Amino acid sequence: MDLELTEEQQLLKNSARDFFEKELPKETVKELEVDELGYSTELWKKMAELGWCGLTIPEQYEGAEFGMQELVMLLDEMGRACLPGPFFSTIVLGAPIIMAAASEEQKSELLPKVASGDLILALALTEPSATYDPAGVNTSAIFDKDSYVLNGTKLFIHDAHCADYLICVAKTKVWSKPEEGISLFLVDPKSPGITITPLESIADDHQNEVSLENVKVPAANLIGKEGQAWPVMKRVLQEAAIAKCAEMIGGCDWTVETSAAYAKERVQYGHPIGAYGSIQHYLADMWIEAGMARRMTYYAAWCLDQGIPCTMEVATTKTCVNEAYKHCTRMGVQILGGIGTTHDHDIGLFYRRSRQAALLFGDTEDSLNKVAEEMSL
Amino acid sequence: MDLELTEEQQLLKNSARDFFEKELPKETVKELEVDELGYSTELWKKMAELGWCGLTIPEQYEGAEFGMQELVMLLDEMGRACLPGPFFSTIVLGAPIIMAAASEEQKSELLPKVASGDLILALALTEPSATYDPAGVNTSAIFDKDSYVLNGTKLFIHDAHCADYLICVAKTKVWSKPEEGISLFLVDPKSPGITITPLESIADDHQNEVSLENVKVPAANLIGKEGQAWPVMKRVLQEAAIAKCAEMIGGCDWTVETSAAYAKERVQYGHPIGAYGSIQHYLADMWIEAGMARRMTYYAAWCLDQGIPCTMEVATTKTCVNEAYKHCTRMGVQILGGIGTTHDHDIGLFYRRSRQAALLFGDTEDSLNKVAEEMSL
Amino acid sequence: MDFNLTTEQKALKAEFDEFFKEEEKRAPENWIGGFETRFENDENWEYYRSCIDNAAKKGWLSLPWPKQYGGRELSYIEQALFAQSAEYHRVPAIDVHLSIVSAGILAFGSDEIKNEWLPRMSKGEIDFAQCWSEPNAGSDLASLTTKAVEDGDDYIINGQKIWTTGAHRANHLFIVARTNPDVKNTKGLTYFLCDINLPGIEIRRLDYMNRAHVYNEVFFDDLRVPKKNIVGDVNNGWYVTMAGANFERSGAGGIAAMQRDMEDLVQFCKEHTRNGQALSKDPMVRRKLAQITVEIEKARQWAYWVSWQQSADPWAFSEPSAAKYFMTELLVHLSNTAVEIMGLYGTLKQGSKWALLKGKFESMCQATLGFTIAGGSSETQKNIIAWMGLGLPRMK
Amino acid sequence: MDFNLTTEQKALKAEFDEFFKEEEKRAPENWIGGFETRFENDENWEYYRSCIDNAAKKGWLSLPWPKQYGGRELSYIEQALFAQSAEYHRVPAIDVHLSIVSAGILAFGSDEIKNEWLPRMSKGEIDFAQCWSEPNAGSDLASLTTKAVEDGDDYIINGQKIWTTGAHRANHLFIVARTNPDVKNTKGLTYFLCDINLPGIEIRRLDYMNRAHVYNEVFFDDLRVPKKNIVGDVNNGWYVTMAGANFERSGAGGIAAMQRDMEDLVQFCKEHTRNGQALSKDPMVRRKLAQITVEIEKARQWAYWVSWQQSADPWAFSEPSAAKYFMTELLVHLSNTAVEIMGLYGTLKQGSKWALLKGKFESMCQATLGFTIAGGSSETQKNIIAWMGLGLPRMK
Repeated sequence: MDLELTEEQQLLKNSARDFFEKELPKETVKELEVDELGYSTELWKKMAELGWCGLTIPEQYEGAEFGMQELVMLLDEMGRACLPGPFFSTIVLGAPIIMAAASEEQKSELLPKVASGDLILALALTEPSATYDPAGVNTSAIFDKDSYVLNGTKLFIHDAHCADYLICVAKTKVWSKPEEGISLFLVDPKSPGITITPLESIADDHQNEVSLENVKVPAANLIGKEGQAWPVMKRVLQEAAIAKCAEMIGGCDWTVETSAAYAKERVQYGHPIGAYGSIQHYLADMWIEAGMARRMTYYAAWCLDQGIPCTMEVATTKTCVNEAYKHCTRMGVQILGGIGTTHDHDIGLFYRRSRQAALLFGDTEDSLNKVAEEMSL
Repeated sequence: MDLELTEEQQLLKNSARDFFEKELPKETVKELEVDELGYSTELWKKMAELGWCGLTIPEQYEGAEFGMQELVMLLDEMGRACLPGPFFSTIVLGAPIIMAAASEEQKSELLPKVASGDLILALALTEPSATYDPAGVNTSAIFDKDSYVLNGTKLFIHDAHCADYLICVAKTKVWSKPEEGISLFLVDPKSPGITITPLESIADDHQNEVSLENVKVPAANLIGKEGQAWPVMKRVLQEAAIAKCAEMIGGCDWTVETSAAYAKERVQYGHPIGAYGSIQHYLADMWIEAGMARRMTYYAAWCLDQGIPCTMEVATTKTCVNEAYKHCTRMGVQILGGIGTTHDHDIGLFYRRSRQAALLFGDTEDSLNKVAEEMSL
Repeated sequence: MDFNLTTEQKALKAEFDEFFKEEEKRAPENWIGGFETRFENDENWEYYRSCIDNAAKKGWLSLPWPKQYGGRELSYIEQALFAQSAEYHRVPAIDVHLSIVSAGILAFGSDEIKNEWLPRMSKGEIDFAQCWSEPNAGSDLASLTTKAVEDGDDYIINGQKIWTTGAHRANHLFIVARTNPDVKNTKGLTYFLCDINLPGIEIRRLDYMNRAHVYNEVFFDDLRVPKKNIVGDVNNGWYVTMAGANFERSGAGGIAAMQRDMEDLVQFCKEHTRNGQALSKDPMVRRKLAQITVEIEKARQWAYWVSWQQSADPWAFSEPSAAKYFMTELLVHLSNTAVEIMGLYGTLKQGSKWALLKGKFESMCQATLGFTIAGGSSETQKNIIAWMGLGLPRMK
Repeated sequence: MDFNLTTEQKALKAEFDEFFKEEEKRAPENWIGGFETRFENDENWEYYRSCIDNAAKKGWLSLPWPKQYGGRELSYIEQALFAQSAEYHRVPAIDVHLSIVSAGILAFGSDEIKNEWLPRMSKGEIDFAQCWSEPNAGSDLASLTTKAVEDGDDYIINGQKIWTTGAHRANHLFIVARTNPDVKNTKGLTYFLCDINLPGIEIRRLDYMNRAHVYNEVFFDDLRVPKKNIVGDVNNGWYVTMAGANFERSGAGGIAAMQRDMEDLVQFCKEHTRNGQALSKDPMVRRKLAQITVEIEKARQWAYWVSWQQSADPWAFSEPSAAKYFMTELLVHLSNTAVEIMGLYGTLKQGSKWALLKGKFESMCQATLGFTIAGGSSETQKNIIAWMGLGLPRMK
């Protein structure tokens, strides 16, 4: 047993902290929130140069072949930095699908480009049904000669507006059980019949509606075997949940530190407000929640790396981290008082992201439901 | 609109407060908890002399013909005093059933005795099914010549051990919808075939198991018409819920006052603990909860008196009061610290009663479920 | 006890309801109600102004005031009924600032100031913005340092205020400033009314978390205010301020607004399906809606109690504090729960066709954060209850 | 990071599990586990004594101690594994008092005192009871006033202690008393070990809320304790006390006990029906069980982290405080939730045939109240985190 980070993990975390502190002031984050593209291509290049785009990609495709734990270290700092842009879409969602399901040819073509930062992916899974279940996928893909014709509406699609490829989840068999009829397609977002409309959310995280109207996708762009995509998606969604948790614990730590620092400085009634019992107890609770959220995330990431089946661990972790992040940011604003409610202060970035992140890849009720299922309840 | 107590109500409340402060020290309550009979017959007589046993009984049966609101005033103080004994069973549960459903002959025989304190009733409704639903009643009553034969097990029956009559709820039609086959019987607890076994609970409130084995009950002891008892029970259960709330708000107030008084006196680290923000905020929350619980109870009692249909009001009130009482007593113990966990201190009486009372006549989940039903959810 | 309204109250309530039902129909397309939204854009502000004008014509801005100043001499119960009706219909006909200033004037103002200001206020002519808090005087308001120095018939004011909601739309300010620099606490403060167009006032936009322009900072540079604009006595401004916090504080209006929001949310849950089932049939959604309904009902009963009490004793403290604390925390809870129930749709902003219920809860789950801070934070309200209601000692 | 146990740890854990599985079978019929129940009656106490003797024979009472005193020089991880196994099986083979005293002796005791006491303690011969708190010194322990005055080779002790759990069963006391009456804080305290049969000790029963005899008051009337029984230096007893609070504090054992309780509760819910449906299929029951499972898992991961940290730094404060606070509050929550899920059955006391799960949760929802107070209340733990973990200032 060794519960400390490895030297490599610690180094990665530290260098990411330094990088973002230097390269990504929160002012820039706020500007990018209302920017059409939504991220800095210059920063993206620098991140790619540091090898981060290829962090988890196998060496044979020019990546560093690290695991979930290392990815967690990086995402932790990205969460703290409120990094905008398609890192999560490309590296956490897109690349693992390619790695797990794509043909050798597709891998060789795509993965090195991802690793070098030259290819941006977006996952087009969710739809107006607003669930992560296979039954929620109503977009259809009908084979016709040498291509598939896709029809449907994809909703809440992060980074579709800037992706080189959409990985589109569609039903190829409508008569089967939902989880048996799902296929994946590599779709050029410039294909005729595709309309991408931005959706503004509380997190200013550049979601989109992707409308597919008779979109022709070459048969060669099928990823994996027809109808067999769901097991891959299931695994990627588990990784995505923990990856999202990693961003969230970064946000928790920032929030606790920032609120505590403010409570030490801000004087009212002749004392720093952090000397008052009620504020101390708020912060103690936040510190505990943030700490536990971190330990849970580390453990789940380790389970994923070990290949241990961990539906339960992922679900307990997402529950815990959702609630911790929401609570820490809400109480953080309360401690900061008026200033915490302004656009000028940075805590709003975290508060707003917490509301969104808690819904992604398993909200609390869905996650608790999974826990109950795992308990055979 | 007039949200103050009437003079009469205030007088009743004050005199009850004075009476119990003088007549029922908490030491006595604790002794009676482990007493086989469980209450003081002497005190009972005094209460009867004050007219309390007949408070809600019509004047024609020698009662004072007051309503729910006045009953609430009295129960409030009984809750504060932790009064043990069959007042609730007799006056809140038993008498209203007689008043609503019994024949003139039965009323004339029973009600004056209740009013004078000479007759004790117990309601035998609940069973091993542990619900207040008609579907939970499995005790059967089969008509045979000039009597009914009762078989079944009644569980959690308060005061059955000291009652002159049990009002026994039984199924007379087994083929009908549950709520259409329920009848009420006046049963002499000394009848052959009845076994009464005490059940000890956290509240030391003298519950019993009442086992009915081929118990013959004369047909004349049927209360109301065969199979038509459920509407009466439903109404009485609503009144019982609010009557229980009345006891509980009395307990809440005692708890808040006692905890606050202790917090003013108890010095640690050079200050009364009530000067620390965390304790102040605990107490402020308790004060709010207790206050709201009181307002809700008053309003629901008024609705009952007005004959306004108030399923929603009763359910919201029981939810609110359950949670308020549980929370106030739990935090009260926490504020009192070690001394609050001892048998010597009186708060244990309230803490233990709160756990029990929150389950009676609608626990929080059942009550919320009723609220949802009333919202057509 | 009698929870029935009087015949007169019922009639008045019916009049309110009818009126506001019509007023609601005139609301701008994106109008979602609430106190702050009126300041966010011109369309909303125009709607607000027209609602205030119409309510003023009815004489409803001054229900509890003495008749001689345009009031109707009604109790806080009627005031609460008015607020309930307006807020249920999301009609911005309640001006918090007007209530604050008028309460201060009525309690401490001279006849002269009453005669000058109250009739105009009752006609809806004056939009006040509040200049109380300062960057270093928030919860501890009495430590404020903006100075007012006597100069002939005027006072000259210098300093900075913050959280001045709506200053960019208002035509007047009310200012608390220190006139006695020798004391640093509640003594030595004075309460001024002032035209916003006087020289020496600079207003700087301070965006809310969601980028809405609601707050402002206000800077005073040799602002000259005539002495006749002082409410109450010089150095007695703290008590005017406290009286000003002492208008109808039951929260009845806010609760009615919540009831309306809940109706929308419940309707949404009945109409919207997830996994082939109406959301309202999801046991957890069902339970959350029921629980919030219970909480709203608690707040509602409490509000009646507070209004009733305040009618008898306008200086009751703990009960209104409890109402403010409970209602604002409930608003935070309601808006966050609504977002969660709505799932991925919950966080979408108004504007897209996919944003449901006009994106109201997305907006509210940010806007409500200010409610548990402004006007006495939740912590301050609990302190008041602990000190005043429970008599607990105060740590110095 | 590596969350796997080492091969040695796995083997040891297997040994613990096998042993305690057998020990559990010998439990008295009404045994429900927990720390306090052992003191309640003779049957329980005999079971406890036999379990302690058996564990002592294995050398398991002193796993982390130096070998020369009967220890195995293992880390807090192994200690946590031991506690987990014992508590999961509800076997009372953990003596909290032994841990407290031994930690103090190991940190501050002279070689003489180590040699005299530790070997006997490792053999399970000594049952200590704690004489720390006094009626006026609870959270503020350092204000205690029991006096110890030097007299030749002895100290003479006078005063009163309270909350002395198990004094009616113990054979020794450990006492913190004031040896320097001129200072009133942490300085001037001394730590004594003492045979309970010495003259001048009076033990008075102090019943718990549920009438169980667990607590005692202890009165000292010219109690004469030899100087050689002092742990650490005279007037340095506070640090010995602090060290004594510093044994394995991850809560791993308590969490294992909760896991077992949850297993029972889940099983109950699967077997017990209400309205014709298994309780475990009731959506709210299901959700509550899942939520508690999440909380237990949080506590479990945290416990490993605390054990790991304490192995490296036995003076870490905030993390163990968090563990203690979180676990004890969770115990209160678990036992109350269990009572509510069980409905009318939930409050029945052990004894009746209708009382389910041995009335365990009825008992626990009283017993757990003491857990969030004793050994540093929840409030004290949060203060420690605020001061030590977050560096917040302390109000004087």
